[in-house]
Amino acid sequence: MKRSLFFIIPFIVFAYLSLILFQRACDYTMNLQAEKRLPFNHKTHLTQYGADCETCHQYYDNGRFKGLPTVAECTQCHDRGGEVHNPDPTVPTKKAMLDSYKDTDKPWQAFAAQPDLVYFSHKVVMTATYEDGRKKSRCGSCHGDKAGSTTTEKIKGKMLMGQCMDCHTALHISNKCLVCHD
Amino acid sequence: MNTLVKSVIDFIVETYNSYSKSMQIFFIFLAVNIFLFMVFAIQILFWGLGYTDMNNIFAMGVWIIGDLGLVSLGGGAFFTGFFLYMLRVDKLEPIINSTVLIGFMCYLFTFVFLVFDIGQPLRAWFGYAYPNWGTHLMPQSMLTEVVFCLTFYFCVLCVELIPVVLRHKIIDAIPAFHYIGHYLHRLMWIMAAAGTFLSFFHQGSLGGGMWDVLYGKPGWFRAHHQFFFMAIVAATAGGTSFMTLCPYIAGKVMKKEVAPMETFQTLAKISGAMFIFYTTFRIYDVYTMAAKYVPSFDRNYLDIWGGYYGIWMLVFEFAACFTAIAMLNIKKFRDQEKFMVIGISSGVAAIIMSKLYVVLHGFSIPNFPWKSFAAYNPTIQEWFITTGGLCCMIAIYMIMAKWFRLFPHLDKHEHHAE
Amino acid sequence: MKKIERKDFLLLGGGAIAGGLTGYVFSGAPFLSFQWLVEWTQDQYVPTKGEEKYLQKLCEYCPNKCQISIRMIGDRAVKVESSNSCCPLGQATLQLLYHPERIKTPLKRTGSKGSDKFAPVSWDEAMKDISSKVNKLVKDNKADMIAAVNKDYSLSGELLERMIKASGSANVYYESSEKTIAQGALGGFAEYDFANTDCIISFGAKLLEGWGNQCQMNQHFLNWKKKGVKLIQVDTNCSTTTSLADEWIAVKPGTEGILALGMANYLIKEKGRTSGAPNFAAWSQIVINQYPLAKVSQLTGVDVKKIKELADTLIQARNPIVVAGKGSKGVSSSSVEMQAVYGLNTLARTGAVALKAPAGMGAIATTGKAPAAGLDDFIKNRDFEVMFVNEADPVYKSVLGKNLAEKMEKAFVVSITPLINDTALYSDYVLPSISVLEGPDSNNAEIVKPYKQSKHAGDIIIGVAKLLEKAAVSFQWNSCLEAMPGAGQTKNVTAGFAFNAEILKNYLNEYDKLMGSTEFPMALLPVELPYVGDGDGLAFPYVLKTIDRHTYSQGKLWVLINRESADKYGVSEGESLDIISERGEIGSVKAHLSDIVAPDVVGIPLGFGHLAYTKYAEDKGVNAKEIMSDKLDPLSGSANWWATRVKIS
Amino acid sequence: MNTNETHVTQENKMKRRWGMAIDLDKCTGCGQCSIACAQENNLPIFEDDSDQPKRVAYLELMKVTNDRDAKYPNVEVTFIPKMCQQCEGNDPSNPKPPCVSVCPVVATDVGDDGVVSQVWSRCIGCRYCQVSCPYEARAFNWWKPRHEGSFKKSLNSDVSVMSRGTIVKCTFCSHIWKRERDKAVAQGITDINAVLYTPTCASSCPTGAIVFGDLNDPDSEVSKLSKDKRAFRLVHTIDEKPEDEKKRLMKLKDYPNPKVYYLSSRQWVRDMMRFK
Repeated sequence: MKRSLFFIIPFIVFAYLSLILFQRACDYTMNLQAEKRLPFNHKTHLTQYGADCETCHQYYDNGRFKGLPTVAECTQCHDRGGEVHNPDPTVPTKKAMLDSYKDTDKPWQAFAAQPDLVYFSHKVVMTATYEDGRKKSRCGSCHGDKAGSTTTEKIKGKMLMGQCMDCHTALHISNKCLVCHD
Repeated sequence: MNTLVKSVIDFIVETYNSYSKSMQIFFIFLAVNIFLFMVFAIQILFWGLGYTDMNNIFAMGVWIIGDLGLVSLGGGAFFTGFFLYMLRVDKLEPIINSTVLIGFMCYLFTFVFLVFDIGQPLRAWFGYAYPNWGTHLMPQSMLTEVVFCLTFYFCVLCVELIPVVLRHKIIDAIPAFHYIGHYLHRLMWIMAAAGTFLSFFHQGSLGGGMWDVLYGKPGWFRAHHQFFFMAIVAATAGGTSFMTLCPYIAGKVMKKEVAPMETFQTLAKISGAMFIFYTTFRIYDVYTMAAKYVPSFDRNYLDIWGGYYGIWMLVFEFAACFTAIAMLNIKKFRDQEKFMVIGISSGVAAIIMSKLYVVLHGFSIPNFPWKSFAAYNPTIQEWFITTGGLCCMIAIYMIMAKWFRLFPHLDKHEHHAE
Repeated sequence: MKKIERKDFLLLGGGAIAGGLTGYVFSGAPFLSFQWLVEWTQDQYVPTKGEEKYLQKLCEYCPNKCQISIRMIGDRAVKVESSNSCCPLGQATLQLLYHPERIKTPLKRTGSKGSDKFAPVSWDEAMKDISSKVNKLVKDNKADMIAAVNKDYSLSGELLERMIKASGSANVYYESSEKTIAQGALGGFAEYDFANTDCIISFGAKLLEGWGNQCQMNQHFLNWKKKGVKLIQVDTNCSTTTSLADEWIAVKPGTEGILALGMANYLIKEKGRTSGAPNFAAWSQIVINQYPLAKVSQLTGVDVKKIKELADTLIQARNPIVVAGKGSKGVSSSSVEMQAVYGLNTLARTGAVALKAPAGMGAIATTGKAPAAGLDDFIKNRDFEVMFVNEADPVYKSVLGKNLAEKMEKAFVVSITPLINDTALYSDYVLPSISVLEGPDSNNAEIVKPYKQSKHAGDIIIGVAKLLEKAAVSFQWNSCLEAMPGAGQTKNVTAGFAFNAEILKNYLNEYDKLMGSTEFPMALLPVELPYVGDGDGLAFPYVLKTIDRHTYSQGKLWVLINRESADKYGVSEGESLDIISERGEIGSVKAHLSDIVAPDVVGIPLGFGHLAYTKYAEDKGVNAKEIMSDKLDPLSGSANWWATRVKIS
Repeated sequence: MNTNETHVTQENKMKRRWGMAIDLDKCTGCGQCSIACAQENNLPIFEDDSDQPKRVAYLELMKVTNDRDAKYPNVEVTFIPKMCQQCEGNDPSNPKPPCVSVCPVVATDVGDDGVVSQVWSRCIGCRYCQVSCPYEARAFNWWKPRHEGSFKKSLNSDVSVMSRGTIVKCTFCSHIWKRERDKAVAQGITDINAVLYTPTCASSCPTGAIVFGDLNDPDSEVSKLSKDKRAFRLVHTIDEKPEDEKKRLMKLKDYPNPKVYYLSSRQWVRDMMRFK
């Protein structure tokens, strides 16, 4: 009894310590803490201000995805000249931090961001429909519940090819390399 | 701390001085090789394969030859184990340890060379993570099967090696280890069985599978089944020769009888018998190549010999084979030591030559009629990584022979001496 | 007691280690580290993304004016697709546009001539300095000491010509091409109506390997195949053109002209053909006397029957074309040959060939003394104090490049080029010009901003001209775009073509003398790779990817030698050779034995062995022009380097 | 199965089988294809890429002459542009290129449109596929790929820049197909088989010698050309054998059965293809 404690106690203590330590290390390497974070609230924009995903995340004419909005696009609504406070919640107000903010110090690291060697087409995936016209995939299927999120914090971890392939398999979509890789 | 280092150095110097001049030179040779091995290893691993003479036509080189040779020679381990533990040929007992050790090192350095040979060593584990299983879990890529079999058999060899290590005087003193070693030894036949099973397959794949899927290449393509078994027989024949040769040389170097003569002769006999099979297979193989497979490419078997690597390779290989057969099967010869040695060494030579032939000749064949035969001469990096690897093996073997119970027969003698 | 403690310590340690490992595993760190490893092994550069656009632009590099569409990613041009996708520049243009060794600013020489020691200067400074030099010469009535070398008849070329002429010098030269030679020999360059012909006899002009305007030639080639136009190639070595031609008539090296004269002989004597051109009588006399068919066939190696047959096909054809000007990008032929071949056109009374001359941009009265006959003549026999080089590389491309370099060391040289080339090494000022993609075109479509400070060569010249006291008046334009409409015009030749009996008289003797020399038994014939051409392509690394292993491989230039000759001279495959002519020797080229070259011929690739022209072209092989014959042609004034005799050792 | 679905929704709906036909009688060996290919596929740039055995190029312009047998002046030269031949093996319905089955890590496989892919990011660089390729179509990155300085600006962002120690090869510019597909979908065309494209070598050929298209579509130019009597395939000796002989050989072993056809009216070229 006494002897077994000699083993169990350090086991538990060290297990806990190293768990914390390594998780911190992982978080750090995945750079969850961006140097400059915009206090952007997806939820309010979608629920109260009547925006939807395409409002900020748009496509080019040739169907390529523009990706994250630029400051210029933000300031289209949040007018640099506008007043800071407005009683009417639907009117976008001037955001002071946008003045000091450059596109280059974009803090986001999307969970589903694909490396360069993947030719991923948002357009194609978002257009795919069932017979009855229901969309096969929504933003949520890869990006998690962004709609409900109140920050720009990214989902922990990285999206893996496995996730794409599971979806493809489930929907009877080809899983050949050339479908996504060049 | 200092004292420790000092004592170690003293120990090394002492042992070094305790040897004859020729041996000392040999040690220096080993050291130099191993050192250069490390230097060039860094260069290749960090700056890539551009420093080798391999190129887009001659895509594989001396390292692959080394791999094929080591694997098929190391294959002797499973066969000897098979004879000892399955068929209970107890005459082989005295050299089984050395056999296991050699097998272990052959496989170990196969992996080492492979790591150098692939362009992205850090992705080597992809082979396990994303194996190319075809339908019905039959590996579509023979490499996949080879990789897995190699790995498993390597593990088996590790286990088989443990008792040898545990039999070291100091370790053996600890009762726990003693018992472990003892019981492992008792269970060794299971290992042998597993080893035989695995080795059987990967030998076949490495020999047969590697080349049969290359249906675009006249130099290589044969039907799988035929080359499959030939590769296995090659391993058994050449491997056993090799397993006889190494301890024999060790004995000569140590000037002791590491194993009774009849042990060598028994194994040599097995090897000789296998060489009869092998040569038959090989003749049939060459015949089918010339008569069936090469013509199916609209090419002539003799035409695809050329460049540096002429048909002499084939001639040499068969000469070696027949020498081995004659020396190892005719009792009169086998009983005379020097003829037996000629026999086993030519056996080893035959196997190595067949691997040389398969790689060098295979790559030299032009794929287009308007292109000429390709040639390949390894750069200094390739040479020293190869020789350095082999030197490491020799060094390990020597250390084991000196400080571990590699040859139980020896201390039997010591007991007699007392 | 001790024993127990030791055990406990073991347990403690074991527990700690086991616990640590468990925590490590459950933290997901091992998995993440593998993932990180995967990404880390993909140590790749990621190109910057951006919006994809296809921009249309008019390529005004050549008179063809192709419509090119350029694929842009953000502000980067990543691909060029031209409407007829056959421009010799074509795909390689991007490599020039984004070449890491592009000249950023105007450069002023700091080191000695021949070294590439330059210091950046401002445009104004450079312009002032240059113009002051010119003005000074004009003041001292030494305007003749001003000279200019153009690449070819382009907008900037004509502007430069105008500037020099306006400053009172006539020394404007163009790098030797099929046009310049024709101008000297025929008094205007021949315009062939390839579109409406039914039979083409080409005397050594490799029509499908970059000869003339490659754009048009490729298109014509397709039409010929469709319409079944007969293409007969008279040539010495086997090349793509000879293979694609309907018939290849193999002649001994350098006897194309003689064959033409033989045909003329046959047509005049037996078919009673005559030509309206002046001096025909005298010319035809010599042809009849000196070029009997038997002799011609013995000289050329073409049997009499064949010659007759050839001549018959020529006159039976409805609208035949006989093409002169041996070579593909680098062209060289003697005037006799040009005249003989053109004479065949007149004898065949074809309507498909006309002589044209560049109209220039309005006539400019030149007070200066008459210019030399051609560039090589000028280099050899004239002096200059100021020279403008516009996109050209005479030091490399002229067989007299070395002499030119020597003269340049004493003179003041301005070189306009996007990349430092051999000529720039001997220039005092190097002014950066642009590629066809940069800057606006006449539709004012600007695809790419000009690189750093570089400008269109035309604008540079206008800029200089505006600072010249004498020439400024004739430059009202502010940019080359305004000048463009006036450029590229050709006019019919008033004088017309005239036979020249004088040069024909002792042509045969000279030929015999040339062949007679036992010291140099072999002929040195250039072989060109379409993309490398006569050297322009070599600066672009992707062009290097197209070079095959018997042209340039692993640091060695390969020459082609016929098998029989190889036995004769004891050469074996891959052997290292030196090639020696009376002008000198080029060393260590490798021999490739092949029957695609004629016996007693050394086929050597052009376009290699640059002194400069970026690190991709530098020190690659040898420059064959160094040892090629510098015998000047009286009319065209350019060296007839095709007729070079060599020996190998 | 209704038609208003993008390709990604269905694997068995891909009807295309891309192939190529190269008319050697039209090829002047100008090299546009090779350079366009290098430009489009971000091939690495080295100081000397002239015929190095370690050269990284997808499209090799092979200069072939008949001077082995013929004597001057009966010689001819022809250029043979050679890229990955996209082999199929004996049974096109179940493609088995020589390279795919040997890869230990599934870095290469056959797409639904019959194009053989090669994903360098999965490749471990064992070069076994290079060994198995009878057309020398695969290139290995012996050195770290370089794009010096401003050359980086001309990199095509649709193609990922390769990394050292991996195999790369021509994939018929499959990224252009994806690009076209995106355009189509953006215009509301969701039938995958409506997406047509041209690899850059074909679109850059000045004489139109390279024709690209769908071999399954009997009306496409390429499938017509593939049945032309001048048509042959690179060193594909089995093509000109009698049927029963063919059957016997195909039982004996697989044949590459490539999807790139060459057309030439020269007999010696065809003979050479049979190692005559």
